[in-house]
Amino acid sequence: MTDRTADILPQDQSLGRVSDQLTGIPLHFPTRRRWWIAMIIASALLLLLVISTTALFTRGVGIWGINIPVNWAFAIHNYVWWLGIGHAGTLISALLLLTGSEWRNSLNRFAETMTLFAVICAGIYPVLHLGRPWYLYWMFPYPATMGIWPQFRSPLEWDIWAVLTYLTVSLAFWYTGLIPDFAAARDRSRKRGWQIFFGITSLGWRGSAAHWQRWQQAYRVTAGLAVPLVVSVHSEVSLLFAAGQIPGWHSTIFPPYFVLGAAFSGFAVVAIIAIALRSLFALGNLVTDDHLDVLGKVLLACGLMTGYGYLFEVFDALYSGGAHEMRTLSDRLTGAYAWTYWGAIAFNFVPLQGLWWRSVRRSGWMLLSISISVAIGMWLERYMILVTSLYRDFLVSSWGAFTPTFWDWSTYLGTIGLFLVPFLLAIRFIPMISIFETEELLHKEQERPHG
Amino acid sequence: MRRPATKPDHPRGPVLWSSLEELSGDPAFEAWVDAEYPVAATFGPTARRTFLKLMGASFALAGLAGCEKSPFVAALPYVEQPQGTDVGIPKYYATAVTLDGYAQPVIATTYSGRPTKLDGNPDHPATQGRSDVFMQAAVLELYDPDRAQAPNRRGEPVTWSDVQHHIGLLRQQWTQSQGEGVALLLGHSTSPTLIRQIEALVREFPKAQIYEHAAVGGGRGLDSTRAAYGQPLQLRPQFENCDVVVSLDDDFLGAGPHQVANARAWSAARHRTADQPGLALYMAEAVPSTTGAMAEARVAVDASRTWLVAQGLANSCDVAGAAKPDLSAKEQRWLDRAVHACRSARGRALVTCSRFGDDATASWVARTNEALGATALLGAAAPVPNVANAKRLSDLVSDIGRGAVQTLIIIDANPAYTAPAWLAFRDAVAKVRSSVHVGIHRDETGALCEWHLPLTHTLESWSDARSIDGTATIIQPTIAPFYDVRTVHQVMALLLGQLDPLPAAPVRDTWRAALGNDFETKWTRCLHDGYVPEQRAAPPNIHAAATAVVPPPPDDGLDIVFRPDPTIWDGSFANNAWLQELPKPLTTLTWGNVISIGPALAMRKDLTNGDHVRIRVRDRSISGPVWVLPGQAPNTVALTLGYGRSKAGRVGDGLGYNAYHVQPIDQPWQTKGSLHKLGTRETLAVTQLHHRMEGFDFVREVNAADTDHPKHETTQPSLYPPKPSAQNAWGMVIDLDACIGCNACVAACTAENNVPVVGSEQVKVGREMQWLRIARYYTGDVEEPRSFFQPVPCMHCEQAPCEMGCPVHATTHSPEGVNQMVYNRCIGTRTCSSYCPYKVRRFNFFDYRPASDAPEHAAHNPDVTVRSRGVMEKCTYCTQRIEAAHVAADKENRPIRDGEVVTACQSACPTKAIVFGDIRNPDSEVSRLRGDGRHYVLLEEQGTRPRTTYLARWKPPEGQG
Amino acid sequence: MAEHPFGLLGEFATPEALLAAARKAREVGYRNLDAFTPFPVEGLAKVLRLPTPRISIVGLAGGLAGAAIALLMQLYVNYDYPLDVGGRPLYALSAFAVVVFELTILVSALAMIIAMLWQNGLPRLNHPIFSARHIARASKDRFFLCVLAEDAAFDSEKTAAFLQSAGALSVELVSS
Amino acid sequence: MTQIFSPAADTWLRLSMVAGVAVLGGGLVGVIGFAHSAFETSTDVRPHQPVPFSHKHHAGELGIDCRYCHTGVETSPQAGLPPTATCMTCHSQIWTNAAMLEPVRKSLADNKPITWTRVAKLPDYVFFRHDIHIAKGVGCESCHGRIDTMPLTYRAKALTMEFCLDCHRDPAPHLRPKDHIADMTWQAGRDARKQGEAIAAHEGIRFGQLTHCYVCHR
Repeated sequence: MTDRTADILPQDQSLGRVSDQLTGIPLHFPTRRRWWIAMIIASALLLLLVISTTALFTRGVGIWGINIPVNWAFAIHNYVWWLGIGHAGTLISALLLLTGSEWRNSLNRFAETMTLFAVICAGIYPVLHLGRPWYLYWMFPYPATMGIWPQFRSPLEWDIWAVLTYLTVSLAFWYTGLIPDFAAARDRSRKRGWQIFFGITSLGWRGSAAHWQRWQQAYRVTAGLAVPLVVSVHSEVSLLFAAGQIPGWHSTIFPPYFVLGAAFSGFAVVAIIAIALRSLFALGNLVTDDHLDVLGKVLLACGLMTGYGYLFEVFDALYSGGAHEMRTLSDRLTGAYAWTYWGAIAFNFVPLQGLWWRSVRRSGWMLLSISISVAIGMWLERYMILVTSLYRDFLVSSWGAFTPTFWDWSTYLGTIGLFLVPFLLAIRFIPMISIFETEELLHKEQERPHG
Repeated sequence: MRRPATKPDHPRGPVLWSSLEELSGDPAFEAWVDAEYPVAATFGPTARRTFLKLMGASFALAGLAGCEKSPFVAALPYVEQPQGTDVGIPKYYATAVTLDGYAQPVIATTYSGRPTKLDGNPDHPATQGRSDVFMQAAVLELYDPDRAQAPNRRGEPVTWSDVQHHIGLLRQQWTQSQGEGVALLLGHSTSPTLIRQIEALVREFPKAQIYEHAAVGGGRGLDSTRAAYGQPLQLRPQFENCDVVVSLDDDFLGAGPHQVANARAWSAARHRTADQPGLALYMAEAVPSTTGAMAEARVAVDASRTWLVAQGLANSCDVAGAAKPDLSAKEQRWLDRAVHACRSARGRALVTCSRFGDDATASWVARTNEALGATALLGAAAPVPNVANAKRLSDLVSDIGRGAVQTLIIIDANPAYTAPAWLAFRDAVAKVRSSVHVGIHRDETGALCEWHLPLTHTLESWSDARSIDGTATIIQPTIAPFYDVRTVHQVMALLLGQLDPLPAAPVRDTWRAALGNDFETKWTRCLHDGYVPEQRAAPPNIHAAATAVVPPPPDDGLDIVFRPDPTIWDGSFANNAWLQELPKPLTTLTWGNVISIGPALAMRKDLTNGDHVRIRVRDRSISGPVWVLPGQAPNTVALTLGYGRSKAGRVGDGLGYNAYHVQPIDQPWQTKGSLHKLGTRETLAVTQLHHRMEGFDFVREVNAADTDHPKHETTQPSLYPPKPSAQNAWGMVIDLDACIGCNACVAACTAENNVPVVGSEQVKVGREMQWLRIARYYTGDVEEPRSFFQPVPCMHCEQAPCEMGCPVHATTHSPEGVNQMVYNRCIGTRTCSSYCPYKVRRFNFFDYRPASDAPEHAAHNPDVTVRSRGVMEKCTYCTQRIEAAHVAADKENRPIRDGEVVTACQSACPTKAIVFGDIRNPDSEVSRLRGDGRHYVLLEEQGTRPRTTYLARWKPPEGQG
Repeated sequence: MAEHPFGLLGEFATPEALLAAARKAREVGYRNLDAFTPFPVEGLAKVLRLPTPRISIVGLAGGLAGAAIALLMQLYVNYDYPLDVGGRPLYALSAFAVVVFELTILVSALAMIIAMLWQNGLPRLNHPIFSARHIARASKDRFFLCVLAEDAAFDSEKTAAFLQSAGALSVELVSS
Repeated sequence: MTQIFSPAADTWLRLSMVAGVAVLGGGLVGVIGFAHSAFETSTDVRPHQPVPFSHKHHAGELGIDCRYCHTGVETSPQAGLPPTATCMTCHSQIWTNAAMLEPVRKSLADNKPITWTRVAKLPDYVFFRHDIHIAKGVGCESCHGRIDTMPLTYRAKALTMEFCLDCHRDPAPHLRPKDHIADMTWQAGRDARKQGEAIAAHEGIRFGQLTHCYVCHR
């Protein structure tokens, strides 16, 4: 990829202009009107979440469509979906930082931001889906008067630790990356309020050589840790299913299958946001068609690997030959919820094939629509994995069905609000593209010809 | 806690009554009750007093208040502690509840004078400790808040003294008119005391008329025997002495007063081993039944053709005058097998027919049995003593029409609902000057009549009744009356001019005469045992009438048959939520009734489950949802009685359709009619959506060959180190060859473990709560399927996937191998249920507890936590009984004896299909069965090592099935 | 002229200019140097002879600590109240590995970032350098070399002259 | 450019950071401590009683055996509160018109119970049985404390699950000979464990089987 970086940023721009342009977004916010419209919609969704949650806590999880046998549905499958989306950020910034893929520099900041809020959306679901959420704290080890402790063999217990770790580390990583840019914003700002805000958030960063040296080491090693973390988190989520004996869950392919799926949906959403931001803030000079091109390729690669997961799942069932595995497979392909399976395939892999063409990859609208379709496809996939496995497991006498209720949907839409509101605030108040890294890259590129 | 199995020897009766008296006299817990039970305040003075009686001082309302700071609550001791009441220790009383007027002997478990659980009375000859769903659910009816709570006139509450006054006036008129114009309409009753009182009444007022109307049972049940033998007879087939039984549409294992006795006898005879065949059952039926499900060979025959098969049977058994009817190949093949079996088992082969069947069938069967020399096996006896020569409801209506009735007194019957619509009974009542309804509910009839006099529930009553085998059974109260009500005998006494006798008096009078000298001792004995030993009258010698009855040529149309509902019977249990939510054996339907049709008819009319159809019989019609029942005859439509009630109460109103509306007077059980598809449909509240076994071997079938070598203990290889077991290792074995899917175990479990009722909407979305489900499967052709029942409680896996999933240690394993579920630790992640391969866990999606002021709380077992919202629950092997046994044993420093711990489902099972015990004790019954050749493990390949295992069903011998 | 100067600040247009100036400064004998740049400039640390930081060591320590905490915690709770869970082993290391892994990373990462801030003396909102006139551009497009006052060879005039000669766009005396 | 912050700002920022950490950590410790506190376990209150009944006087000074009033304790899950009649067995003879006994006489007169306040109360989902504990050599004092020294009864031991487990895990040191069950002053002595083990062996206590959930929860 490094060879392409030669022309990933147009060179006819000075460091100063870049800095002013990027710090300008929070300091002299350009598109207030569109921002407010978005904000109002987002807040409405967030309000819907508040209402749904109130209803949930007052009446109980019965307001959802869940039952025995399908006692996990929307809550868990949206949890997995959001967490999946929350994977791209850290992957982009950490993995690509280590591999020195410089095209990341224009994307990593909002990718990480997106990660944070996606993980928060994911994180609330395990709480909401509890029958008695007010006893959540029983999942943490503390010296209780009951003398009883959490049960560390449970994948659910693992998840709590995994998600919290992931959230904390992502937050720390994101903030570390932000410090120098806060400093930049501080130095550009003229209003007292901005100065104080950025002055504190930048912790008094002065860009001294020694600072940079320590900062770089910390940042890189943290990135090194973040990568296995990303992989581990979604592997654990997959164990939440694979650890059970339910046909359609009890499979060794699950961890990689889930991680790839996660990256797939994550990159899709990164692409969506990248395209949206660049058109919103006229950042064409920084988020270039080349960026889209690379994103398209990554998306295609992840998609194909996820597709392999699908194939292997089928193979797994056929190879095991277990009567129940086969039964579940046929239920997935032809059963009452076959639409989720074929829907997932259609949305995930059919439009995806367009990405084989450079022109498609480089056209914002094309990539946007493909990415949206992928996000939907992955949502359907999680639905499929949850419901088609549970609604018909071993004993025929316990077969059931699942129909989402209004509250299932409202809670889901609500979490989209929970994602958008803080994200919109972030793009309003925080430099959404890493200033110093862009400058660093730009400088490198300007040097390269004569150096 | 002592179970009925180990009843104390000291006479129980007297202790009981005295203690209750004292409890009742004791206002100790008024204040406490006010705090706990605001509803008490709403009762009338008497009702309130009796409500207080109901509540024990120690009555703990277990719940999941949470583990927060435990508050300082009021504690109310007695003022004077009644003798022999040790707070918190249950007492057991032998009494009975009734079904169709027949006694169902029970042992009632009471806590502080509060009955919470009924089990069969092991000493009683008729049932020998087994029970059925009605027996198990009766206790809830006691606490039904919709019961009539005080007498009332035209909807206005009145006092019993008003009633006495009114009856006084009536009696004055009667004495002049010798009872002219007095009509007494009774439900079916076998109570010697009631009969005595009625005879007394007739003696006093000779012109008074006595009528009987029972919707399902009663005298009408004997009509067919009149045709077949020229005299009304009570037939009690002695299945225990049979090798072959050919049943023509006779669902003798199905719900009803006869079920327990028949199931016991059948299972005794059925018991098959590798070398002894056991009873073989051949069933020809129009509507699939539990009996048909247990048959060796079964054939679907339309109701109107049953008599032809009977004739064919007679013909093959060389009955004089039995022409060979033309039968279908299918019917013929079945017939040949049946006949062959009968021939080879002469003297021990019996043919039975349904009491709902037509006379032709009955008479052919009677003569066939004579030819087979099986008459003795019929166990024919004079009808259980009954109100002598009572007239029919139709007579009553016509008498009213003639203006011959001024005063109508209806006791314990609900004709306004159960009378066939053509009788126009409601209009008739309107013509009567003064009408009185005496019953436990102010039901359709009660609302129709001028007066309503509320009755005590059986568990509050002094009374008596005869069990199905004629044994006189004493009914003694387990609790002082709950509301301002009287026993039926007290009401009769009023009519006889005795003012307010003690509740016990009429019954004692009856038996003082019968028991003769040394009454008190004998009486105490009877109360303790629960029945009166009498010598039986010699069986009448009977001869089948030689004249073959030929039914009128059938007019065209579909056969419409009427059947009582398997869980709410004729509708009298409609307001019992436990029974409403109990899945019907073959459809697993709850909270309603369906119009069941065969697959062929469904195909013809393009119908699927839930489609609405209209059934037209003559000039009347009803509509309801259909259910396609595999194995139902192609031209037969089955309607179930008991639904479509309007005044049953909050639970039972407005459910299902009312089949009485199209039940003809002349053809009450089987008629002709038509079916039209309506185009609308509804989702039915069924607990099992899919019934075909899909080629899996959940229910296994074996034949002698498979079972030669006794199976070794099943152990799948495991990565985990073996865990040391405690002294006891609990396990359960369920014999699928004995299970008749009667649901008694489910009902018993509900009663024992405070299992909540969730209502039809929740059942529809798949949230029923019963800890134990009876999985019902069929295999093969939908026209002629083989049906199977499989009770599925928690398997208590030794390597339980569920436990591994719980993040908070809410479900763990006890050293005795019980999979423990701790409600108060559960935070409701539902991981356990997701991981459970058997899906036997149940979740409180909402707060399913009765309202805090609901009297139903009194039915709760104080030894079991009442679960709140958001927690998982499941079968615990009745751990409260295990722990009680431990305490009992530990106190005496001895190990627990085999059979000392009896789970609720086990004790209820009429066929002893469920055996529970210690699998570490090689001599225990359960260990023996685990060694049996038929023993197998459900989903063994999952390696969960369940403690609950099964005995496979026997394959029908070659050439059959 | 400030009483107690913090140092002299030379402003350069490009990283290369800064590097050149820094090298010169070393050659003429300045030791206490610092630089302020909008982004990390390759080789600057080497030129200024900054000690290699110890962040990664802290990270390692944190990781080990995290792992130890997690493992001991899980072993202890099962020792304190041993309950039979689905016949699984009491000390199921394979199952405990997950949480061990998570805590390793969590503690390690947090340790490093805290260490980074600590060693950089952050947060520090008020610093002499902020009073320099052009320093704001150090976060934009200018590269500053600072000769600290405590340097033995520091002399406001000479040093200023030196920086000028090194090609500084501007030279400023920063007072502390 | 000019300084945005005064030197003091740094001090404040760092102080507030330290404070934040302290508050978080302290809060956690505080909450957990509170759950164990005497307030939360209600071991610090002497609830008001209609009659100021003194166990100190009756059980201590007069030496009336616990079982004289709490009759159910050996046979039933519940020890049972004495009916008014029991009080009157003595108080019909002595202190017949003591003012403080008025509620008792009234209770007997109009057959209304005395509304005591329950002191030892377990949650509804805990199924404790007195009889088996007495039978196996757990003395009254082990859970109720030195009742014989309480002028007004209070909850001597925090009846938490921890408290129960402590003994269920290792009963031996808490057991006592049958004839000292109700003895408040009995001391195990130095060889408590040896003695206890002897009793446990004799009573056939099922060691290791007393800590699984269904022993107390159903």
